[in-house]
Amino acid sequence: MSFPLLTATAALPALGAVATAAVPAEKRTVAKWLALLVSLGTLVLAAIVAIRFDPDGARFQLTESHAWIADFGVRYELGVDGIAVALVGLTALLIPFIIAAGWHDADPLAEKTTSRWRPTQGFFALILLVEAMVVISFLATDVFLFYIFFEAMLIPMYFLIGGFGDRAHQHGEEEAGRQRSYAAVKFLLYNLAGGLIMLAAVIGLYAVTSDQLGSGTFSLQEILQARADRDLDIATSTERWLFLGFFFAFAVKAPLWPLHTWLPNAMGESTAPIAVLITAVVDKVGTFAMLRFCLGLFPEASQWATPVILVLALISIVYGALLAVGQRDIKRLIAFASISHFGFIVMGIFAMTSQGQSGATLYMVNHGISTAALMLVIGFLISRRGSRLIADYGGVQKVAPVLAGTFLIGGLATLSLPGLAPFVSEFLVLVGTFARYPVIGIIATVGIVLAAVYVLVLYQRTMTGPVKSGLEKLPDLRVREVLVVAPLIALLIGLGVYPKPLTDIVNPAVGHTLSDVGEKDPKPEHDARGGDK
Amino acid sequence: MESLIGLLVAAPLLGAAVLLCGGRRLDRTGHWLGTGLAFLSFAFGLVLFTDMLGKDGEHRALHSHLFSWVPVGDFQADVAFQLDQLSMTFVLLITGVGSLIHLYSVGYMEHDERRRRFFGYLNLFLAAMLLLVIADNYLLLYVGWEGVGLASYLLIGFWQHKPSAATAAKKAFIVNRVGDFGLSVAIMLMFTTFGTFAFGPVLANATEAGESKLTAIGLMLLLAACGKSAQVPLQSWLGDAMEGPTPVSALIHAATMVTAGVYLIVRSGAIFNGAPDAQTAVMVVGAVTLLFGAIVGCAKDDIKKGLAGSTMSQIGYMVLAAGLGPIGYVFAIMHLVTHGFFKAGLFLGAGSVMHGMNDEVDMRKYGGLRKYMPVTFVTFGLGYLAIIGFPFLSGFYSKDHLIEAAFARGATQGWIFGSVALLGAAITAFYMTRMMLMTFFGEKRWQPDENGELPHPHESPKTMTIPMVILAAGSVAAGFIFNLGERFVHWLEPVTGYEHGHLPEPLNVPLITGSAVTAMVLGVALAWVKYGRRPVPAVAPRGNALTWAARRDLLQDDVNHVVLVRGGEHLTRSLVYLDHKVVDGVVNGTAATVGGLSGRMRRVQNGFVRSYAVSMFGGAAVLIAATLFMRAV
Amino acid sequence: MNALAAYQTSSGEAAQFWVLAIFAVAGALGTVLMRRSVHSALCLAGTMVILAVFYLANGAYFLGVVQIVVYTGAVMMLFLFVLMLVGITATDSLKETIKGQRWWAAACGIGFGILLMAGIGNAGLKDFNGLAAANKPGNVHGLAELIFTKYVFAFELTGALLITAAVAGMVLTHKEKTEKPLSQREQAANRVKEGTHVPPLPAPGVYARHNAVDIAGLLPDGSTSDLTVIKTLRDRGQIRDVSQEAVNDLAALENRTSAYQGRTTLPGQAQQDHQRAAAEGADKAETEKEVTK
Amino acid sequence: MNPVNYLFLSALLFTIGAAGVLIRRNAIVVFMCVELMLNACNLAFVTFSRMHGNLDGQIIAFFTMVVAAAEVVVGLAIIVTVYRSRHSASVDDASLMKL
Repeated sequence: MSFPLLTATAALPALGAVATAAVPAEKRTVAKWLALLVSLGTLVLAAIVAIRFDPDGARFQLTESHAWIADFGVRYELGVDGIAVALVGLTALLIPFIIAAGWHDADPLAEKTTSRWRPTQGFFALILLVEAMVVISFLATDVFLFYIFFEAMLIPMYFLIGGFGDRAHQHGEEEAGRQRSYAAVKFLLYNLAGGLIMLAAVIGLYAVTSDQLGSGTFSLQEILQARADRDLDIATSTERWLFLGFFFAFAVKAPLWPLHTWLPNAMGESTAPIAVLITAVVDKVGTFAMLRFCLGLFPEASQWATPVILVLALISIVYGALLAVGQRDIKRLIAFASISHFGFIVMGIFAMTSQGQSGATLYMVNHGISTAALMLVIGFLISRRGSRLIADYGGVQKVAPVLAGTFLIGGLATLSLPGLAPFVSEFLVLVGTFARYPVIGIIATVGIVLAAVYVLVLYQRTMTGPVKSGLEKLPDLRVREVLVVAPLIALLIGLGVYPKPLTDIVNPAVGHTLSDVGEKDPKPEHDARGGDK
Repeated sequence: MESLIGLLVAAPLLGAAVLLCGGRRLDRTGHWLGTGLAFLSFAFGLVLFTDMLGKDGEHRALHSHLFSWVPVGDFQADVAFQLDQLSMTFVLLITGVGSLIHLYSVGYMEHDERRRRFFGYLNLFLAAMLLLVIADNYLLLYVGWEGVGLASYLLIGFWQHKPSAATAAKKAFIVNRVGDFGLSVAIMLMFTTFGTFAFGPVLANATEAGESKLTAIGLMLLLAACGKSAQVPLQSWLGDAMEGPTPVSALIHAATMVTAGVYLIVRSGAIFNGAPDAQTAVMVVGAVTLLFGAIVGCAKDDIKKGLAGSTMSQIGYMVLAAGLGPIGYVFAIMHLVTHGFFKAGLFLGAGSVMHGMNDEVDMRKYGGLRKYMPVTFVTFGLGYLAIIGFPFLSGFYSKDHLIEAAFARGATQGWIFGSVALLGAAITAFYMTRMMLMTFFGEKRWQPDENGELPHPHESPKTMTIPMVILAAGSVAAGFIFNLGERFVHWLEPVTGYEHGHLPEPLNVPLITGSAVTAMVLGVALAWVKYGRRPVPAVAPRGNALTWAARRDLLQDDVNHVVLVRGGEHLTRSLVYLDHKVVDGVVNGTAATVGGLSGRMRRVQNGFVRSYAVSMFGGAAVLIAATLFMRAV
Repeated sequence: MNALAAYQTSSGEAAQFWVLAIFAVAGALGTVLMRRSVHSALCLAGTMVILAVFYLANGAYFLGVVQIVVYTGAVMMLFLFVLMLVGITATDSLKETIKGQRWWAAACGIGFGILLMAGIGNAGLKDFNGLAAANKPGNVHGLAELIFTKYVFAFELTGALLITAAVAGMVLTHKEKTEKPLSQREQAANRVKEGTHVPPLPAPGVYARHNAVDIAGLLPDGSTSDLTVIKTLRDRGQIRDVSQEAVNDLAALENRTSAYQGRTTLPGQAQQDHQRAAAEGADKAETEKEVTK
Repeated sequence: MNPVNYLFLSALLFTIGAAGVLIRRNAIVVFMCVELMLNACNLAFVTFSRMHGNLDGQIIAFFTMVVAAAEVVVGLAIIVTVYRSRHSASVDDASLMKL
């Protein structure tokens, strides 16, 4: 038994969370540095996972398997495929930035030396806890294990959304608190509802496997094997119901239209780093799970549901973009833009082509980075002015050019400018969809025009024009803030120009997923590559 | 040699990176760095060009594969370059004119505190534009395509503190995005049809795909070209784009970027050759824009907007030629190059005039400037002669060939497009003469600026006049040189095909040339009658309905505003409302219903033990009933 | 009694049953419906005695005796004791406070009763063995044999239960004082230690302005002292504050006096003086309150 | 007479006791009604004992009595304690769990 690398990757932030929470009340700075170091350590571990992962090797690597609840066939099974490696990497990468960006977000308003209340410690501990849970959700190959952490994630997220909001709010502190708790409860209820339906499906899956295999199991690998050996043949209607149960939970998390309304509230009311945590990290579990569990466990039902899901994804794309155009609140605008982007991801997954699914996986990573860059800059902006309303800004470019520049690059990444990472993934998704569903592909392409509209309108209203009163003394980005944003921008450019390392890891995994579903890429009508390649 | 291709792009890209990230330290020297790198790139271009000349016509194309960009399954996008004669032409035009305009900007932007950033953006533009023309596949071309869009966005909105500039920049980008939509779909179509989107295999096998597929691809490419080259119906951004600094208008919105659409169509010639319907669409778009731009150009009093209308119209010529098929490709490119010279020269002249006139752009407030700015007057005048097709200047050759090619199409189409081209030539002569007369002739109509100072027109500094002189020389001589022994035609033949010599029916070339010259003379005469003989009123007269409409860009902006902007606003607003009330409302409604029901149910829980006991007792009764019932059944 | 092992009981028993059953039911109804709990208890006792007779009639001699001795004798006495404690005269108001409770209770009761009886009627209890064989060595003997053999563990457990119940009864009802009550001296010492109101409370009516109990008296400095009002009113916050009225009245009176005497004090000034005094008084009163707390 | 009539009587008494629990508010009376229900059960057990011809039913009744006695001790002690603190023996007054 070799060193349990995957367990370590998930356990380190969890232990870090405990340690951070235990730091005494007055040693806030220690807690911050501790959290940052732990997140960096996790990043190192994730990097080791990525290095030790062999793209051309077995489907699941670095596996660990132990019996857990033997009576119900629940096992503690971890393993990574290329998709999981990419997403664990994304999570481990973003958390240090989130922590650094939220450095002062949880400082107590007034110094109280005697207070036993430790918001700062709690804030960073909760972030690390979320990281641990997200990582283990990506690593789990046991459905039940996955389910537990998929749901448990809600608890720290609930506190992060409800407990730590923006300092300033246009309607005053009391109203801010009310809005915040509304957003947190809404987040919790939506995701809980999805999760409970999934629980029913998880139990149903157990019933089916125990019925057909003799002993029930939740192990993804076992189920895939049994399916390949034709030992397991779920009845069509049962499979569809189970699929819907799983998909519903993931669609809430993703979020897919019309289950999206929690996201704008949650992102709007939480601080920018937490908004990034929601949309760039936690929500990715939903789309990841669609790719791993929905397609892997229920291939036939996935095919059956594809048309409806594609239409929903398409609605998300266009609807999210249109609503983003109509927003007056910067953070809500980004939230709706994210809904549009999640539409792209879901569309790529269910296009059932290698381009679509590789694109969707890249999209998850790239959307994480680009949203983080944009949202964190917006957070810095909001923390300076104390307002989230677009109308309160104007001419920032003149007083804070670096801020405006990074904002613009983040925005351009959001609108998928070629040369930046999101373009690669978005185009792959579009091509992948178009190859099989031309009409849907074309309509989805309209999304790129709408993306330009909402990003540039936002930029124009906030950054250009005459300087709005109250902004004359707006300070430009500080060193800490530049240090947060610059690597993200470098990554955006790097992955936009040379995404090959990532695609090399992801492609074989997508190949496995596609063969699970039994789909092959459509062939071009007149293959023109013959002599050329 | 192949490695030099990459350096072509790398030099200005490095400049952009250094200038934009370098910070204030580079404020004093940055502009020279940017200019130097532009010239360096031009030097690379020249080296490659001489190397290319040393080879046989068919083997001149260079290929350079840098690395695999996005490999996913069958989707193999590479970062690879292809430098053939067509690309080479563009490289020289871009780096040559680009370098001159860099030089010009050193003087023009001297007093702008953000000059360093301006040069960064200019370098970024050069890099993107070069990438566009040397890419060897459509996806990489797309990167350059959007890259120039970005640079254009940044440069139009360079004076972002002016809301009009910011709005114009945004508008340009969004309208271009509509065009990009077309390019995206075209690439996707190519991928599904051919399994690749590299120029080589796609264009070589274009004939294998059916006509309908090719038509679809062609129309999508046309949409892309319309966006980038400001062709009807996506032309509305170009006039507003004049909010940018004048060197930007000269480089991006006259000489290079806006001609990218023409490049795209000519590059994809093989596709259009197989899709006659798409070709017709291209010609229609070109012809309509040709007239549209010319009419708008006649009505504008803003010198830059007038030139913008002219640009639109001239690119209309090129698109029209590109739509004619292999016959027209060479002439489209030739007109593109000569247009690059004279239009850039004209813009630089306009910039020089504005520089001397306290940034006044209204031609009605100019007048009699020829004495005060002799160099500008001469260079502008030469550019003017070139554009109206004055015999033996560059515009004469390129436009004349273009009109011939249009007539050579034969049949009704040939006559229609030929006549449109001739009509366009007359209108061009009219509005350019009007511009010339209003600016340099007549009496002074100068107005004090907002500080109450009358302008003191003066000649611009050397950094500005030298590029103007060089460009003027180009506008005079380029056409003649290109036409010498059909040199330009033979140069491009390997790329565009050899069919230009074989006109389908014998044409009376002298007659056409004669008509073109006559049209030009008529236009000049009419303008002289209207603006030369009588003094120009300092306030624009009302004019007739057509003038009114032309001043408003033939109402296209108004239509856009009503249909797209207003409609979009209403749509988004109602969607926001719907999202809140309906989508969210359903969920909140469910929650409210459950809450309400719970409120009712809660009353049952009244806290009295006896009340609970009743329910227990009732439950027991029900259990007995159930047991009895089950036994009975 | 040996003849009881028949399908039909003897007619004597039948007569006994029908007569006593009516009384038993009446007693039960009385238990439920009597307003006074003592009457209820007596009715219940009656019913229990009748049940004892039924036990005897059914061959459960031991239980019959136990029913009378333990239940009717001990348990019902316990009830009566508690009734004495709680108040024997207490009558229940028969007015129902919970809406619909009676109707629901009646509906459920009637439904339950009918269903239960229907169940019994349906059960087809044809097998009727009688206790002749089981009671052969004597009823007590038979019971003892079962209790000390088959049910010995249950029996031991009930023993434990009874002991526990006895202990519980004592613990619940016994209220032990664990500390010696404080003497007056100690209470005074505590007051001094805690710094609360050290001197005795002001006598009622110190400088009284009014003879109503809810109006605080005036202290020598003109402010009011809430401590002069009894604690109950203070706790309820029912102190009437008429200080300002009184002060104003006083000011007006003084003004009139001055005017009558032809003194030169300006009316406004006098009023101001008084107001200042009143304000200072109020401050002092507040500090005093805090001290009291 | 059929001894089943004892069972009917038992059911009737049980129902009356239950109804009393439901409608009376004095805790002591409620308790007495509970005792009535227990006694009704005992009657049923004794009758069953006779029907089956063995003494097990009587044993159960016996145990019921013991448990009832224990219950009475504890229950009355609780009533007394509650009465001490609230000066009321009404079950409706002990409604602190009500919202």
